[in-house]
Amino acid sequence: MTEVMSHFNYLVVVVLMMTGFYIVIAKSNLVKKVVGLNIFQVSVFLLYISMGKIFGGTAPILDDRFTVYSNPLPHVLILTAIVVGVATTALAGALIVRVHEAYGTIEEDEIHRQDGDA
Amino acid sequence: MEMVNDIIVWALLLTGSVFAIIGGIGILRLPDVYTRLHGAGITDTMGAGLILLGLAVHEGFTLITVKLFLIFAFLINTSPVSSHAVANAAHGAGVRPLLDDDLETDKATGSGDPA
Amino acid sequence: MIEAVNTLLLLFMCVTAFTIVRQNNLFAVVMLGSVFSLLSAGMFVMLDAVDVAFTEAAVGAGISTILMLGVLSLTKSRERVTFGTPTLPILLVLISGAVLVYSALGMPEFGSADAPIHQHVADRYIEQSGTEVGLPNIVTSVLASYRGFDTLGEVTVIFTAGIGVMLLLGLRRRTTERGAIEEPPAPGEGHMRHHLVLRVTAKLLIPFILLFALYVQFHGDFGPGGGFQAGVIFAAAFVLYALVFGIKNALTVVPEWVTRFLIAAGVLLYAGVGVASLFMGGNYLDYGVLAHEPTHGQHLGILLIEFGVGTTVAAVMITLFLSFARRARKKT
Amino acid sequence: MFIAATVAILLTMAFAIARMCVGPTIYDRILAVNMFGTKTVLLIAVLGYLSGRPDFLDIALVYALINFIGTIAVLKFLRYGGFGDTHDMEDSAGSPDTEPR
Repeated sequence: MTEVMSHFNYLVVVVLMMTGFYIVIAKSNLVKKVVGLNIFQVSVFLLYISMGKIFGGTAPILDDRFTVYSNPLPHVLILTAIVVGVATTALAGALIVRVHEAYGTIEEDEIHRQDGDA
Repeated sequence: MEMVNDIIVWALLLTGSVFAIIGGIGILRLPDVYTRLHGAGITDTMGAGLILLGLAVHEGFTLITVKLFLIFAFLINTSPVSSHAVANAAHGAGVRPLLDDDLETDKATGSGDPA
Repeated sequence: MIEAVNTLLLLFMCVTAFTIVRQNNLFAVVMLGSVFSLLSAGMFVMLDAVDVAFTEAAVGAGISTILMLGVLSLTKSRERVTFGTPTLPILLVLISGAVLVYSALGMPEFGSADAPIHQHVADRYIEQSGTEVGLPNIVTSVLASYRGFDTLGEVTVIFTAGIGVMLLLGLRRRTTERGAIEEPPAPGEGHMRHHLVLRVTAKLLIPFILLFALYVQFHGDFGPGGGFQAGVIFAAAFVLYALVFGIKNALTVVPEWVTRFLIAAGVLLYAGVGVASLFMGGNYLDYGVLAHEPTHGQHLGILLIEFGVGTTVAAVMITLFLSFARRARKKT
Repeated sequence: MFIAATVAILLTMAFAIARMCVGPTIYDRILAVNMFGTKTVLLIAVLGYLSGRPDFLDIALVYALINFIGTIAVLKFLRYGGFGDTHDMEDSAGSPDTEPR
């Protein structure tokens, strides 16, 4: 039980990751797939940030009152990843819009069906 | 002096918390959108305002207080406007307020069913 | 206490994620997505990652939600209802979940200071950056100076994504199925005309948002903030203006050629600082040589490249919004 | 004393999430999300005090500003079916306000 409590963050990260993964592979709606990808992405962010946390540490902004700081490196990686994430989400959204204009639907299986007929 | 300060902070934070919880219960229990706006309103103005005021009193007069005041100013400006816009949009989209007659036919669920 | 808040927030996140799986109304899914992002920002504050929380705050609640709504406005807002749960994906998810749980339990304990991740470069960043770069915010030092080349790559990715969305959505002008190019309404005729309260509040807020964006941009060396966050906040102010006063009026404030120019200008400024440091005898993006004293050079370099980042991010975000907002919905 | 405030805020957040998940109309959800946003602002402000380093209020400030923009965008989307100038009521055939559930 202590094992579970001390790794609680990581376990929740796994649950969230799998939720996102499930949405991506099981749902055929493209918008929902993008939301699923976002959930997956946030879970990865959480994994990184959780690894960087040190108990008793504080935010990595230097101050004379503190000596222990959490690890700043994951913060840097994730900070840029978030902004890149929104840019890729927008790109995925643009692709979905074009798919909808071409096929009239955003359900994956219907798109496959239309392709099969053609 | 220290103790007076602490007592004031305690009082402000606790009243703010109580208001926040009341609003939270309101948003969960009230029957339709228009009444739930009351619940949201009380947490956004009284709850948030008192908690932020408590933090400001705790802090004394520093840059942090200025920021707390700014947060308060923005919240007090935007949240009533958001509530107004929600009510306006709901009304415009034809969500009817729950009236006495509706309550008699539909008292079991308590859900604000639009017409 | 911190642990309790931590646990509760994570549980909230799980509840939200599960609701997203079960919800068929895509609009509600997007709203839940914004709650999910709010919760994750709360988590980041808990885990000391203030800069990350700042970015998530600016991106997740505002721009991301608005972009997803833009997608919905051009497609459908309802998922087709499917019955039953497919067995194969469930099986796949359970198996990979079990593997991940097993490996997660093998990780070092959460919050322990002896974990391998803290043993390598992090020490050096924490101990040396104060004297080497001379900035209190270690994240900014690492982002802009130690890992400046990496950040240049990230900015280029954002640049490319902006160009990609422009290519996908921006090129065909607002032609509708009727074949006519619709003229947008004249200034003052725009939407939300009768929303007096909104217009007044927006007018009141926009200057503060812009001012705050500038504060975040230039205070990022000392507290949480920096180019990425400031760019997104700046774009958010523009989006608010466009939402309340109409796209046409917004385009008279910031014309299209300006944003197009700024998208490239920001990346160019960033790369240009690197070239400048090459010419002054240092390595690429080694700011120490930009001034006669290394820390002054670092300050100058970081200020410039953060400004470049902010410019590109703001311009790309504005372009993304405009691309979605101006595309006419195809009649189906 | 900050603990008391934190607990209250978390409780209110839980209520808002419950309303968010239950619905029933989309306007309930918007209301809940908006309220959730202001509660996040408060939570971040109080957490700063709880962890002994209250100088990160900028994050809360950003939320107070961005949350408003998000709400306005959502409402414009519902009312006009899109963000462009040409989006109007007749254009919004597929927008959710025809199906409030």
